Amino acid sequence: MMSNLLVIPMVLPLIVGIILIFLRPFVRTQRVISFLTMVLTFGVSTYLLVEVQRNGIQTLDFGGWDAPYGITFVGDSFSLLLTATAYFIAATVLIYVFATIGEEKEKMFVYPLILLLLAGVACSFLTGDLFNLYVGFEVMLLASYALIVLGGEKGQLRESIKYVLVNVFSSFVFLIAIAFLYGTLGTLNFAQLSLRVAEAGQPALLTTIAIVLLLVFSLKAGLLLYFWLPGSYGAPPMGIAALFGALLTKVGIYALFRVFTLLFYHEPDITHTLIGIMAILTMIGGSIGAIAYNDLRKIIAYNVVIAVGFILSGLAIANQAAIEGSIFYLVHDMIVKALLFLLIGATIYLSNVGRLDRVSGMIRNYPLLGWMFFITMISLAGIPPLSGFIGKVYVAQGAIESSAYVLLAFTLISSIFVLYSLLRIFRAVFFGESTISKEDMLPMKKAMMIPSIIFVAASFALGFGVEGIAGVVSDAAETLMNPTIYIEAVLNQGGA
Amino acid sequence: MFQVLLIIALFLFATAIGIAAFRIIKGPSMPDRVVALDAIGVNLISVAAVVSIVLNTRAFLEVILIIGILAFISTIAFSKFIERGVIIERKRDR
Amino acid sequence: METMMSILVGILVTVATYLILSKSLLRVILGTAIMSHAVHMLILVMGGFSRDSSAPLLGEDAASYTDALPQALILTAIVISFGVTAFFLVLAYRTYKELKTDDLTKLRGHDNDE
Amino acid sequence: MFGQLLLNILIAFLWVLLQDEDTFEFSTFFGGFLIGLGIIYVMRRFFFKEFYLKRAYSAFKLLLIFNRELISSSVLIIRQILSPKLKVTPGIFTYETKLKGDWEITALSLLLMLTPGSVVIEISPSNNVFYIHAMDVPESKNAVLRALTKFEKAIMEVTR
Amino acid sequence: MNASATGEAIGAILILAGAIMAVISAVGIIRLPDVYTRSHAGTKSATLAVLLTLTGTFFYFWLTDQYISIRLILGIVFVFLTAPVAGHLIARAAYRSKVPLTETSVEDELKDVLEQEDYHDPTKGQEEQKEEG
Amino acid sequence: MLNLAIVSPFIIALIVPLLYKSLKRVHTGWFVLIVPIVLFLYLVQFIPSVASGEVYIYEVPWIPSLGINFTAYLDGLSLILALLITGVGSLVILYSIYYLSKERESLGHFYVYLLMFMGAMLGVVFSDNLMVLYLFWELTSISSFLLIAYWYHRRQSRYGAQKSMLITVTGGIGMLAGFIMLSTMMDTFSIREIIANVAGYTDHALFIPAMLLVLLGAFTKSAQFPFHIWLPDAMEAPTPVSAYLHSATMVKAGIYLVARFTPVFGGDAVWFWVVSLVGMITLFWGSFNAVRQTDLKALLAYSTISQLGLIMSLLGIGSAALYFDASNAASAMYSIAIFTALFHLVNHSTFKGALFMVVGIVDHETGTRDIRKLGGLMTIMPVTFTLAVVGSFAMAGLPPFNGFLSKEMFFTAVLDVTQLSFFSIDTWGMLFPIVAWIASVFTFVYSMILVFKTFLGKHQPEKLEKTAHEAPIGMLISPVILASLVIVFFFFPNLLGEYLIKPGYAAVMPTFVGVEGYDTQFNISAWHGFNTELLMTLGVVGFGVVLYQLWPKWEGVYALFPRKWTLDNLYNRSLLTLENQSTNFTNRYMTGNMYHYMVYIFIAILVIVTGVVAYTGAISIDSSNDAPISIYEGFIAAVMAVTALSIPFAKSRLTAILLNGVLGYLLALFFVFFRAPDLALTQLVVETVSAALFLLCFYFLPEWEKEARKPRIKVMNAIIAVSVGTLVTLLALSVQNNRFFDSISSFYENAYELAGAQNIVNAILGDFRAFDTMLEVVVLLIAGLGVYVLIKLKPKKEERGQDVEGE
Amino acid sequence: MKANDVILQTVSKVAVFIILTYGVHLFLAGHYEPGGGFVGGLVLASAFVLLLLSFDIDTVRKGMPIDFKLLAAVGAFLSVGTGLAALAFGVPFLSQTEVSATLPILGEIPLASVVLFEAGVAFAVIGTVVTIIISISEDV
Ligand code: NA
Ligand code: NA
Repeated sequence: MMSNLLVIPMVLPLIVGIILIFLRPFVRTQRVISFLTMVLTFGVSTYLLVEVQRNGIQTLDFGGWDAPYGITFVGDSFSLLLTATAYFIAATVLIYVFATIGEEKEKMFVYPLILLLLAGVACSFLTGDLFNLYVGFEVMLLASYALIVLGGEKGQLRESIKYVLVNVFSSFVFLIAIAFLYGTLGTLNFAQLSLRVAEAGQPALLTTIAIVLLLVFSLKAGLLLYFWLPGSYGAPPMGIAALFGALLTKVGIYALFRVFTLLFYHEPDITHTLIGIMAILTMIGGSIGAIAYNDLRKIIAYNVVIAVGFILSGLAIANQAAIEGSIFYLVHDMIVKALLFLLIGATIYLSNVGRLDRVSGMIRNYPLLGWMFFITMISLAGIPPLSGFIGKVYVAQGAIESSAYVLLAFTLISSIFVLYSLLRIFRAVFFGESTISKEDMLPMKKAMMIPSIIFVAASFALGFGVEGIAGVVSDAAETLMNPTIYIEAVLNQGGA
Repeated sequence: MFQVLLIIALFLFATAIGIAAFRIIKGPSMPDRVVALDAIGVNLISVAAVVSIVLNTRAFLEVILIIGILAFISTIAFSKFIERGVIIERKRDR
Repeated sequence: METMMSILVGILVTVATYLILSKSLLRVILGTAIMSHAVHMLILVMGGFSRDSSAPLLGEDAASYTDALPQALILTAIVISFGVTAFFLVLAYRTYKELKTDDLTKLRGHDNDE
Repeated sequence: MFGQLLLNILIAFLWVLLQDEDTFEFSTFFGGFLIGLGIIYVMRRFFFKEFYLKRAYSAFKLLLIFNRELISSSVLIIRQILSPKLKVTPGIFTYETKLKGDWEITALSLLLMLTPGSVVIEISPSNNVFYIHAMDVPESKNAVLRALTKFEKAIMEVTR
Repeated sequence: MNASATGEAIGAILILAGAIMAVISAVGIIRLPDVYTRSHAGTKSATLAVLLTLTGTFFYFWLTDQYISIRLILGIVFVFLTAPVAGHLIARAAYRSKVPLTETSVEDELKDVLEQEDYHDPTKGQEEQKEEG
Repeated sequence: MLNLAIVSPFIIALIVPLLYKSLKRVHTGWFVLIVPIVLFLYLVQFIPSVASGEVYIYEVPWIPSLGINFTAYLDGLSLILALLITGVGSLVILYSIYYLSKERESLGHFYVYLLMFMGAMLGVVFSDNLMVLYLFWELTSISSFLLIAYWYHRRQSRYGAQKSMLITVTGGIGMLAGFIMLSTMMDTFSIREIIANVAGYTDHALFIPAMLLVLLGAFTKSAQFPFHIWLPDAMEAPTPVSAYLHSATMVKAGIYLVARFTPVFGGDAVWFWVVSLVGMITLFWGSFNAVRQTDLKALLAYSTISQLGLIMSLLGIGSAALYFDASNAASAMYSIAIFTALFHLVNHSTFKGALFMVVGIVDHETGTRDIRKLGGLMTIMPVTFTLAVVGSFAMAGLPPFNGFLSKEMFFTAVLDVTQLSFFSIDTWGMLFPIVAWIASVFTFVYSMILVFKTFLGKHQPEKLEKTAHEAPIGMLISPVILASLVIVFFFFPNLLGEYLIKPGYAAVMPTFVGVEGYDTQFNISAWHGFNTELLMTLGVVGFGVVLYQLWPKWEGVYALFPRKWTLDNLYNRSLLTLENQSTNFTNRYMTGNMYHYMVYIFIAILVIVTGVVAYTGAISIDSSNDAPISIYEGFIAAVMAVTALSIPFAKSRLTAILLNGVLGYLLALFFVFFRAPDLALTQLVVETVSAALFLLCFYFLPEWEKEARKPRIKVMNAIIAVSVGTLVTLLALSVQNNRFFDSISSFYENAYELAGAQNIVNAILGDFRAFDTMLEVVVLLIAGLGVYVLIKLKPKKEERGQDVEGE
Repeated sequence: MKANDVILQTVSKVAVFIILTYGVHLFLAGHYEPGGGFVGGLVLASAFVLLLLSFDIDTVRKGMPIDFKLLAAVGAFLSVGTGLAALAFGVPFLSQTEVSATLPILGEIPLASVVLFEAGVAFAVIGTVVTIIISISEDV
């Protein structure tokens, strides 16, 4: 199925982002347009996702040049599910941004940059071409560079430097890997790469190149090489950080899933074992980090790290159940991480303190905020009926099926650390003697809470309504587990 | 014969570039380096012309003017950098 | 030729890596610039080298053309590297103006405050 | 405004030449003219002075003079560089010109600088005093001054 | 001798001449004692060299391929126009950044003028300039 | 419908805050009270049919495609617990109406939590689906957390809440893992189906791990040693909560779970030993520690721990019966322990519920629960005293209270154990009666302490915050009802046994149902003649009285356990150590220093890639097919190498930029050699513009200094750098030797026919892969915007108004 | 003494013409010869840079009141827009057309959408490069 609709999730925010540059002085117009764009794009992505369920994988050859010669967009359940989730999050987070970012930054292209960031994210999800993936990454990264320093505070500059350097470096390594792959396989199209890797039998050299790619995406995803992450996610304004927390590492995770299910699945003893080891170390590092600090931003940043390890455990196990679990968890984590960032953002804004040892009893002043944080905590710990549960169950089941008991243990233990790290916040910040008197209380902006409410609702909906996306997720996992489905859809279209 | 002469010429240009590169490394003053850089740029123009003949293509003739333009701009930039620190002024005070 | 080029790429990568490991932001950025040279060269080398092929310009009626795809990729990569380098440079500049240092070891942040 | 038109036509011709077409196509010329129009439009505020072309002959003469000076001074320089024992006595001296206006001053400077052995280091803000660095003052100062006056005269023939 | 051979001959001669000039000026860059004298060699002898080469190339393409390359002509013009300016700017930059003249220099009429006035201070510039003019 | 019964408390919970806000004058508890009463009455009607062996199943689809459905399952076992939950729930809510002031307490929250708990607990006991069971299981932990932290401004409340949450949720997660193992083994989430199919899986490798993990959940929830430490701290909750959650219901969830899974795991030696031993240890440890408590609630907490251990051990002992063939009628006698367990479960809920309420009344009326301050309340609070006597004596196992009956049966069970001759019981079996007896002695002692130290002795009004007087009648209703039950059950135990306990037993030991004569022994009676059990009881009383009298003499025994080594301390210290060590550890590597991060990244790359290369032997080099190197190419390459290598040694920043520029220009030259004119052009221009940018920015940056680093670090950096470079070279060479496929790019040579372009590169950029180019433009645009924003948008404090609005 | 930039400025004015013309040529020639939007754009940008170097920002602004940020956006808009135009014709995104229209006076000119696409590239390059350079330079 060829449909130009497939490019909309990427090109609509792109063109609107560009147009908004011209509308710089009109802040309100920018808000309305950017929000509508996100909503519309979410709608289109969702429609495409439904379409995939009905008619199979959607592809679009740009310029009409057949794969592998041109660049092809491939929308399967996995990529479109993530795309739709990303836009859902973006639309919602935008409301928070409206309320908090301040007009000064609004006039400094924050909306165009966010839209372009999303375009890059969508491109990374949808592209079926390795080099185009690099380009999509770069669009996303540059937008993120610009957003992370937005405001130019000292701390932001300091952390941005690290963020930019690591990403610049990893992009170089990505290019090196692309060069090697092109040298050995002579093509860039995922489907054809998959065919050729299979035909060559993934010899040692290709496995080595695969490992290079693994490292590249690990840098982006924060798998083991997450050193850059905690500082960076603490730097930008919270609304932006929420987008980062929800989206950026996920793109790296997506790439890992794509590459290690579609291309390099012939030597799992090497590649997937390595992913497993890295996932475990990531969970350990993240768990330890999450309870190491009193700084709220850091705690949640390390929580991002834990989730990365968790999700990648599913890839390391690589059976249907585990992959399904990872996908469930991925969607959940995107939403609830955004929620967590927003709540912490509101907390920091309202308490004017970013540390859990300097404020307490906030639930008395802001009960809604407090309870939503509580629910978030429960959700992230993977407790039913909230959204984190089903993914956890499936990853665990996959681990058991593959006798990956070490991974099983670490995934489960990590969720205890998640719980504890957030419980520390809840206990110290929301419970306890109220440190903010009624008079000194900053009024809660409604718009600050609306997105969180939406996310909480989403977490419930996703938990209760698992059945609603179960089909999509299992289709996504099935496509990942069976590369031929993807290859057929990309290379054999149009009756060829 | 003709090819040989061209290769010799190329070699001579390369030598000139090498010598100029030596001056860049040695200095001692910054303007010295810029002078040498400018000389390299100018010699590169020659190289591009000769290479076009050697490779028997017009494709690289485009390079000539480009190098000319770039050498000029960069020399100005370096000079201003050395002279005033600022290479592009907001408003020239005169 | 291919071997020589690969070694050259390795040398550039070595220098770039060494610079990236510096304390001074200036050196680090320069390191990334050199790294971009190395990477672009590597892509070119991976495209293969042939003395008999001509530049990928169809007007020149040659028997064979060099692989144009890596060239296109490099062009894109060059442009992107340019954008990134520009941004990185300005970031370094702003950082220095704001924090009065370009020493990465002094740009630690408050990781150790607890 | 005449100068601009001239320039425009010049650009159009340049354009035709750049296209490397076998025959002169009016359409190409017209395209070039349009492009020139665009460029000149963009640049329009940089036209402070008008541009004259009617003294082509004087210009040609100027070119000849220049070529002669160029060769003679080149020989001088090469001799100096290649002489086994380097013996240079450079220095900076001034020259006050009668020329006026940016174009005249520029033209003179360019010609002077193109002849080896002399570089204009500074021009006074009043646009009339040249500070010239010469390679070998005792030997070439007079040659430079002579060339200067020649150039000056030839330029004035072209511009006035 | 056909046109092609003529083209090759003229081209070769001019190009070789240019190449030799290039080496000579490079030698000048090494041998000459200070930046000012080096800039004579660097910017002008080299300019001459490139003009020779380009002209040679121009003739080669003209006579062997019947190809009149406007790019080459433009290139020649451009180099002609800009090389001296470059030399001027470098020398001025050197002088203003206080790179000393070689000891064998015999006179410096610029020194006093520059030293009288503090050209580094933009606030003072205006008035003093008026006085001078 | 049962599912609705589970959900109804949640639904009501949603409107409680509204009721609380809108009807301030009526105590919210009155509305809430309706829920458990209605549910209780609804459940009571099931008693006859369930007693006759009926079970009820209601299924509401939730995630049918994953086999997770909201299946409510009512049998004898769940009915016992459900009646406790709703029955005790009703009484506790009634009690709370008088206990919690509607003026001072935020009742809205309180009843929401309580209802949430009630629903969750019903969910636990009714769920057939493992995942749904887990859902409700964790919900009980969460509501417990909230209830313990009800007075969250108190430090101790928060501490207790967190502790209970951490321990029970951790156990829950373990249990989840066990559940998933079970479901993975048997491909179902339904407990019924698992029970039906388990026979074929007892040898499965996951059987024992699953069992242990399920037990982990049960033990943490039921406060079994060594996880019991949360329960005493949970006493920070308001007393109605303690009575309800932490004695009558929630802690019984673990018991329920063990009972529920007895048909699955029972009959296995591991199950027998783990459950019964943990139960016995808990029984002893709880009773032993209860004695020395000075806080009445803490005493009750340890007592609860101890009693839970008792029930747990009974379940373990009873499970041994499953070792036998079901048709073996004799084996049924060992399963009496199961029956006893369920019986005591009910009994414990009655007397412990009453005791908690008594303690609550004492606390409420005197302002303290400290035994050392209390005394002589008998005359002031006669009703309460009576209730205390009933509860304590039942707890101590004295007639005529129900505790006596179940305690006697317990002794029977432990004595029976000694006769078994499998699972190595013959060697260790004697431990059971001994430990049971010792624990009973302590139980007797603390029961006496509870009554006598509080109500007898000297009244010390000066130590009390309030003037003590009898509790209001409303507060007394609930404990009175419970105390009455304590007595009623003593006199009519078979009413309970026949209609509730036996159906419960049937649910736990389904294989024994219908076996001839299995139910004859379940006739509970107070008098069996002078048997061993009675002698043991007499011994308990005798020794108990002595110990009680001599308490000050042997108090020092507790000092033998150093404070530092208590489990509580272990918990506290390990959390503290965990946090501190985490901070230390994380700080040690997350230095914030970019250099370190880059070193980690490089080393990770080197180690991992080299490791894989070494493992797979990926490097294979063959340069024989190389194109020859021409002189100028070699020359340029050499110049390039030298230039590159001299950059780190450059003395000034300008030199470095220049050298980098030279490198770029030489690269352009290579592009020429490689027949890439477009690249050469682009490279030239980009290099120059980049150099200009470097210059623009570098002017403001500090002068390039010599890297002031220790030589050691420099050498290390150099080693890393050389290794990375070498790795890239080796891989590049290997790739050149292993071109598995031809490039697809010959397709593009048809650029003229396909795209009307003669410049193939440009055709690729502008047409075949125009999408890349389009995005590349976007990248540039973002870079431009980014730079603009970076420069124009500055932190406010500096007030650079004019800069913000640039053009 | 103030530096007198008369030579630089006068020569630059002429040079800028050559560069601009050459830049446009490079950009249009890309279809057949080396060149294209990016290089063309960079060369055009370098003309502006030359002006900035020779004069100063204020003078250049007065001479050319262009907001280069917006120029970059226009460029990106053109590039993406030509891609989107394909949607209107029901062909895949970014399908380039190759109509060469024969118009009166102008004769046959390539109306290939590629040209528009490349123009977008060029504008974006000019806009970005000049924005960056001006932004930095102004921040002194
Ligand atoms: Na994330
Ligand atoms: Na391009």
